Amino acid sequence: MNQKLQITSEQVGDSLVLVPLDRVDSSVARDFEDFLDARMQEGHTKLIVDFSKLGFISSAGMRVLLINAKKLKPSGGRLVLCKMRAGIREIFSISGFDHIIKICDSREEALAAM
Amino acid sequence: MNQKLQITSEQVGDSLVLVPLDRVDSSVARDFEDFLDARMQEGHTKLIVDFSKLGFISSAGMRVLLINAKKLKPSGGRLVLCKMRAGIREIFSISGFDHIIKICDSREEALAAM
Amino acid sequence: MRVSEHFSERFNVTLQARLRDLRNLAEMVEAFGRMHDFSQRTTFVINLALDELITNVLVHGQFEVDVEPLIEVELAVPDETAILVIVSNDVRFDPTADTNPDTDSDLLSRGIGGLGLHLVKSQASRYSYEYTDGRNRLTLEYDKP
Amino acid sequence: MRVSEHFSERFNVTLQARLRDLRNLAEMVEAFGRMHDFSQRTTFVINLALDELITNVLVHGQFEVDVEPLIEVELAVPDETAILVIVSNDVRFDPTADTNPDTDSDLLSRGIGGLGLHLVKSQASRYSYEYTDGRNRLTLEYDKP
Ligand SMILES: Nc1ncnc2c1ncn2[C@@H]1O[C@H](COP(=O)(O)OP(=O)(O)O)[C@@H](O)[C@H]1O
Ligand SMILES: Nc1ncnc2c1ncn2[C@@H]1O[C@H](COP(=O)(O)OP(=O)(O)O)[C@@H](O)[C@H]1O
Repeated sequence: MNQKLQITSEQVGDSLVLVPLDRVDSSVARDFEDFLDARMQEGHTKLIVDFSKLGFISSAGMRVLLINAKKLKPSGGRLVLCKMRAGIREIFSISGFDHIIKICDSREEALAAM
Repeated sequence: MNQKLQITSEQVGDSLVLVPLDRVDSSVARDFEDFLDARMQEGHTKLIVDFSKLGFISSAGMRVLLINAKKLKPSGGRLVLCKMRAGIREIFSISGFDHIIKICDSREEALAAM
Repeated sequence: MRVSEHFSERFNVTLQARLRDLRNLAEMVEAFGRMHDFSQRTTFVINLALDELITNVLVHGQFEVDVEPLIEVELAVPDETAILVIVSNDVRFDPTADTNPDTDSDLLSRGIGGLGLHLVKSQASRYSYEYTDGRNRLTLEYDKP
Repeated sequence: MRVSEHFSERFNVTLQARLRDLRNLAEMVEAFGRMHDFSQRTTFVINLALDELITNVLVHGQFEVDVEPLIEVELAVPDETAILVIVSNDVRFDPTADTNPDTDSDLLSRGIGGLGLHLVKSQASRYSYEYTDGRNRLTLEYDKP
């Protein structure tokens, strides 16, 4: 319905947990990138993206995650993903992204991996 | 999504206010009829149907309302409708149903009309 | 070099006639309506037409032996008009013929037949019917959707 | 007397290529998937294919002069297989040719092109491409949807 990107965020310890809702398709990938940039501008370097409310992501959204994982690395920051449903987990694995970005089953695991 | 009829109900004074959700299309008209029958079996004779959560109704659903308005009349009971959106209000008016069943703008008006 | 191509945006569904599909069909119409900024009213009256017509094919439609019941729905927006075409392969029935609905009699004497088609026709800007190739084909148009 | 008619249930959308329609198109696919009891995974990979292919036409597609960009999507379920056909009128491009995605290099050296088509092809049971009548036509099949 809504054509806009919707994300809720929550500070947990020194990590910021982002929960994108519904879809990160190629029509909102740019907004997703801007959103992550703004969080990094604010000084956040430990980001968790919780996929539990996400039904859809395509390569444009995956690319944004990859770019931001790269951006965070030099500064000692980290981007960790968690709670993906099976179909989404599968495309992260087929793309080889799971060798590059840490993907955890639960949010607790993601926080512990920080 | 859900193919089932969903209705919430609420007792206000001696009236029972029914709030059907989303759709009363011809695939659930029969369930709607059974639902109203069950309420009448329980002894309810003052029924208000609040349309505020209803996006769709077709002639099959309208017919159920008409039948139940008829059933209630001999026993001094009443069926009053309220809070219809414009498109639905229009088909009740084109069908002439608004000469037969009382249709109010607000729930307060419907309660007062009982 | 190609000549200019013109097409109108549309969507098209072929279904067996099943009451339980009405809701999913309505959701397709709603999504299409959002693509084309249909008013809430237009989306409603299109879904009303689909409910009434498909229900009629199921309830009243007669089928020749060996014919699998078929419903085809096409919704196009060639211009400032939404055009809904409903095709069914039941035996010839012209829904644009007068069904003479009883909209004035009082509560207790009132008949309840003939209402659906009356509503559908009253909400369309124009409508037409044809029977071709063994198929009923009802076209309903809605201006400024 | 009519001979037996056979048809497969399907839906079909013709659109201008617009990114903002992806969500509404996805909702149509979801509704169609519910009609036919598609698994969550099938609905997801079909919508993935639509996102990737339509985005590619918009981002990479080249068009002859005077050609209005067109996307046609057809989804049919003739049997135990969902068949998705995506038609576009940009100049010939065969997405089934190897795009050699870089799925093994490490984080910092990694390229990011070629991923979309790789994902789409990896999730289909079968796929084929043809160019006919000035249109690209990609067919993706998904068994046991
Ligand atoms: N597809 C059909 N085939 C044969 N008869 C039909 C068909 N659709 C409608 N009819 C006839 O037209 C009448 C009016 O239909 P309608 O306005 O939908 O009201 P209802 O279905 O409530 O009777 C029906 O009662 C039926 O006799
Ligand atoms: N419709 C198209 N027309 C021309 N080239 C295309 C088209 N679709 C894809 N391509 C080419 O194929 C490449 C791979 O596409 P894809 O796997 O979707 O990755 P990406 O779009 O991220 O580069 C694109 O970079 C582009 O060069």
